[in-house]
Amino acid sequence: MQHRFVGTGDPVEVNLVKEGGAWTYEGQRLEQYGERLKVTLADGSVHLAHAAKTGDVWWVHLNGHTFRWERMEAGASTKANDGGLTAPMPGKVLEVFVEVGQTVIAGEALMVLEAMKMEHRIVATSDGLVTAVHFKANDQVTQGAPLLSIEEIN
Amino acid sequence: MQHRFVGTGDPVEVNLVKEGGAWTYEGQRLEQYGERLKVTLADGSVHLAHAAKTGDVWWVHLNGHTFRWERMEAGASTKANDGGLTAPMPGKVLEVFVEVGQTVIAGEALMVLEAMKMEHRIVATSDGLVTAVHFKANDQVTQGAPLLSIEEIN
Amino acid sequence: MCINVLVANRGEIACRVLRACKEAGLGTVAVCAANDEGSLFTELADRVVMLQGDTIATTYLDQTQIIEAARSSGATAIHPGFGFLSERADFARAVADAGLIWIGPSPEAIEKMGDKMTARQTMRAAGVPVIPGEEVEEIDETAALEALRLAAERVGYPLLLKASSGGGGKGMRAVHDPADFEQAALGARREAVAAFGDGRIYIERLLSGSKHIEIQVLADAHGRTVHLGERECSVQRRHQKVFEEAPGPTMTPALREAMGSAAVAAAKAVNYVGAGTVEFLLATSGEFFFLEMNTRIQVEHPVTELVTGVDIVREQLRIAGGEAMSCGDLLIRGHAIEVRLYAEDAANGFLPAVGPLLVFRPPEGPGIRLDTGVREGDDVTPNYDPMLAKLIVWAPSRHEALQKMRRALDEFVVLGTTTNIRFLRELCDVPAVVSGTTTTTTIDDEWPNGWSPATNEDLVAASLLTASAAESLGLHQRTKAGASSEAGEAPSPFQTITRRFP
Amino acid sequence: MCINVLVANRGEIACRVLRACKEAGLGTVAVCAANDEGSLFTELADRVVMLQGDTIATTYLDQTQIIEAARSSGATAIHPGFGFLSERADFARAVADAGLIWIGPSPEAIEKMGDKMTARQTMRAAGVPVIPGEEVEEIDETAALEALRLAAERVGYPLLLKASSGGGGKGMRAVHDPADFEQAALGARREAVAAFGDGRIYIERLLSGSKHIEIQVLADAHGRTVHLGERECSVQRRHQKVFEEAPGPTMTPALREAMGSAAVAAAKAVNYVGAGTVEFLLATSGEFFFLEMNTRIQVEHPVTELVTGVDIVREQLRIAGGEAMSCGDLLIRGHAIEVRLYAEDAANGFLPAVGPLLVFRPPEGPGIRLDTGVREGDDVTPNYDPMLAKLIVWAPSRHEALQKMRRALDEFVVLGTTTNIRFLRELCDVPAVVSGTTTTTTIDDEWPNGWSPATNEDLVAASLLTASAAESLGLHQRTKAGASSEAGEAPSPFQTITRRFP
Repeated sequence: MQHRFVGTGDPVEVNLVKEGGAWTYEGQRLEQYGERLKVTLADGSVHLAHAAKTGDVWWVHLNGHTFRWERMEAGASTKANDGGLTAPMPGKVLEVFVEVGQTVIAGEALMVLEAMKMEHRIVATSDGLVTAVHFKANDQVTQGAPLLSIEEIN
Repeated sequence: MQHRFVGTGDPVEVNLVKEGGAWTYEGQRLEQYGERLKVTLADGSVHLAHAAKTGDVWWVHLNGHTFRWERMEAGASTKANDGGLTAPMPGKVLEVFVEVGQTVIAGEALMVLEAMKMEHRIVATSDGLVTAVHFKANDQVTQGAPLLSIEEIN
Repeated sequence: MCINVLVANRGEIACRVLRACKEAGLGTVAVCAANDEGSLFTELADRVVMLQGDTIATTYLDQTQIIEAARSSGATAIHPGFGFLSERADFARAVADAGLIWIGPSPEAIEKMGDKMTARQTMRAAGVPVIPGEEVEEIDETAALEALRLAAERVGYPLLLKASSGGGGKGMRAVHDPADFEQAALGARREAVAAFGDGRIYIERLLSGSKHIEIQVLADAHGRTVHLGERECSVQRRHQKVFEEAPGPTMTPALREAMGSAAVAAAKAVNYVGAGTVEFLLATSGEFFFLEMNTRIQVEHPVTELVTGVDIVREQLRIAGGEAMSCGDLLIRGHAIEVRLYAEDAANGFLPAVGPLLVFRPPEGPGIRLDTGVREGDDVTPNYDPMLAKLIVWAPSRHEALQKMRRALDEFVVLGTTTNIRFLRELCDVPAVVSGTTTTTTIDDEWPNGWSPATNEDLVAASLLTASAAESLGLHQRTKAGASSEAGEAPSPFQTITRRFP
Repeated sequence: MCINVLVANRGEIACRVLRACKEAGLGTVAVCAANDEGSLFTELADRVVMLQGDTIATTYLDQTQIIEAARSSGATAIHPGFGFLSERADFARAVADAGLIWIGPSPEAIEKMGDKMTARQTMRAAGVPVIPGEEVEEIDETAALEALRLAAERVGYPLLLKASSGGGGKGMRAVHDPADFEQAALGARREAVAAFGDGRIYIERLLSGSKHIEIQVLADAHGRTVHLGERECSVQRRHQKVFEEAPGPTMTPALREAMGSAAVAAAKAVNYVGAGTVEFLLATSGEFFFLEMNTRIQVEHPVTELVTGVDIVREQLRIAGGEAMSCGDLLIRGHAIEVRLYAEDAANGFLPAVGPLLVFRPPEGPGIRLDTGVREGDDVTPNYDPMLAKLIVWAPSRHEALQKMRRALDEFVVLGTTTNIRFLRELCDVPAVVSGTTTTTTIDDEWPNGWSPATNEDLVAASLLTASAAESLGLHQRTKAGASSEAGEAPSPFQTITRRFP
């Protein structure tokens, strides 16, 4: 069975192999007993896994680590975020420091959002050229909304 | 709406009255909010109720007390246990002290069961005549199995 | 110390030990019978070895299989918990012979204390007072009965019959009237043979109105033996403790010192190493008498941990690893109470109950500790002891600890299986409990005709209202999700057929 | 004392106070905004009064409505918890004027300590050392900026800008370079105006390498003022504490005595009654300086409770009822650590996160305390502070407490919302944390470019395997049952539109 997930990086294709009562993938092994999931890592250690799904996202807890994997339906875009900066939280735009056409350097503050009692600075992740600014001060933004576009400069 | 339940005593008929968003019964009041149940007692005190069902039995927790109510479908017998003594637990019969035709007095030991590492004595609940003995030593009994019948003597 | 610990137990004590090992950085192995698969304790171990067998005798009591499990899994030490093999000297010896570390006292110490008749003799020799009574070594049933009958006359009524290999109320009978003697002795012998394979019985004078006071001791291999003060466990039903506390509410520093010294002397008399408990009866006269020594961790150890600040299980691991124990001078602070939550019908002679834990929601908040081996969705089966959990509270004073226990019990929600929660809650209001003047007969004195819950009509009506409304609202769909797939089915009685319970 | 207590708060501190009241036998009233309906704290109160209003200002900050709620529900006392109205002198005064008991210090004491600039002056007068710096009383923005700039030059860089009405990191900015001064000052003022309606800012020299040490004090109306030793809360991110412990790992008895005496002097200087905390900066020089006094119960009070055995909230109730406090001489035993679990993305600048708590399974076992206001199935919304829970452990030694915390964090399962659990877990392995040499810049020193989780390829692959297998097995059906009906929907941003966050 095949699934495609995306976490913080590029999408990953997972080809599940079923061996007897167990599933395997890249040397890791999973068995279901009762309603629980038991994972045997390549190093031989055994761990209980917790998994829960909300929307398209699977949350997995394994050996003290928590993972968030968004499941991609076949055919969905595999293109990574190309320089667009998105709102990490729903909130309000307090200030915009840049405008279209301006060049910015990595680490430069682009915008300030207010959410959950705190101010959050949106910062350029690389040197680049501002190609779009989608909000102005006092605008409300939803989580994940594209805020600005930056074209990378090498 | 009408429901019939039986606990440890005689069956009870409950006639639910719906008033606005609340249900009432004998001066008690229940409201649902979200997935929770809030009960206002006749004395005005408010409590969160927990309820869960397994088989025909509703379990209810209210203000530190737990109740077990078996729901009776309409038409089921309302006759209380008429002298039959049933196994309180699955287990094994160790000894039988009485036989059919024998008279017994309230409190007299009739049978010894073994279950969960302990011996349990089955005792006559009233003076009476033994009319049936359904098991002998070393028999296995299931929970609720009728063990003996006693005809009450007044 | 770098050992891998196999825990030869199940349920809450296995959880307790496995967590302590994990915190200490030690590798862990659980052993597990087929009907325990998926239990909480198996999830806390690094590795799980399944035990082959259908009975307790062929699983948790199978010495060969458990030692082999240790060998195959790379374990280098065995912690026996309580019950099962914890007080089996032959097992302790077999563990050592297999080159493994036994987390407990020497086989010799277990033997001397495990046979209650030998223990009484050892204690007499060490100058520790024992309860007036007689031991009967006779094996043959007819001869034993006759010897017991004669001894009973010398000891006098009321008296207690106790199995020499006994514990936990098994093989024990109180006899108030000589006419009941024979039936009681036969029952005690039968239970003792079934449970321990040893029908030997001894007789103690029944000292009514006494308190059960026990002293926790710790001894390391470097020659240090200390006591951690007392626990009072007078409140018992069916000779099993249900309410335990530390410190004892009527204890004085002088009496603690005297009982503590006697306990340390008892431990030293058998060259004790590890954690153990010396149980005493404190008579109304103020005298105290040795009852027995439990050569293992005890169910009620948490109350001592909470008032002394000593992690007893962690000290067991240290001591077994050859280290000196880490605890300093005895320092008792505040008050701790433990109650034992059983799946049982307290209103019906405390009969064990079974069923699914549809809802299992323990109380929360500061000063509350819960030691359990179950969680919501598990099933209570007749396979093992029906203890669900130990609820332990600590507060600066006894008064506040009782208040906290009341609040905690009121908030504890268990649905799907009958429990003794309400009984425990009412126990907290019994005058003798409130005043701390509890004795071993407190429960019988308070409820001579058995306990039944005090309730009121409004609450009963409201519970019917709740059940009716929940039915009308279709709420069983929701709550069912929390239960396991077997929920609602009665357990098969055939599961118990081949078992002899230890 | 027979009072009915209204708790003018929400979330975990409301739960903490309501349980303490219930244990003390006091009646309780909760107040609740519409978006908190069904929250855990509302279930712990005898009565719940719904607050009318769409914003925090018109609900938990609405003094008139809360006092009216007390009156209508028969409450006779108000406990403010922390945050919200807890340090509002005008509210304390209004409560007293309404004939209700205020569970906290006098309005005068709150005023003198609440305005940080006044507090600095009061402390100077009482002989308690304060951090070198300057207060600027100017209100007008332009004039204030100029005055601040001049003061900054006198104080010297690096420096801290702090809101005089501030707390919890709000309205605070560290400035290392004069070039950044103006933007920082404007930001601090803006945040301070938004949060407190008061833009006044003062300047403190930034003493890098310092420890944040605070002393818990208790004072009753019978003239007794004591301290309960220190907490070290140096480990902070965004100027908010995330890791707190007692006792301080580098504390000496002499320094404790000196700081404790200074804290008691500070409390006495404002005729303090109730529970409060005097915060100090302990510089690398060994000197300590007054930072501020929190005139309320603090988030991190549990670590002090665990090592001293004093129930601080219970003492607050006693003191407010006019009784003498019950705690005896200071006796510190063992070590306690608290970590704050936030719904936040520690790998992304600690940005707050939202989402459903599909799974919320706290760790269990002895020595673990969890103070929380949420449970599985709840939603984390952007309406309030994103702190989910406080996980607190106690053990006989600091080393063992850290071991226990590691185990506890490894066992803590939260799915559905991003949390800082893994960050906290890695924090337990940071050399400065292990050695106890933490300072207020430990997190920045350890992760100068921000934190991201250390993991390995096998674990990542195994998590993908788990997600894939769970998808193939259709397990989302099962786990979904634990979540509330709103699970999976993003919260509406419009919920926040009309809010000003305090």
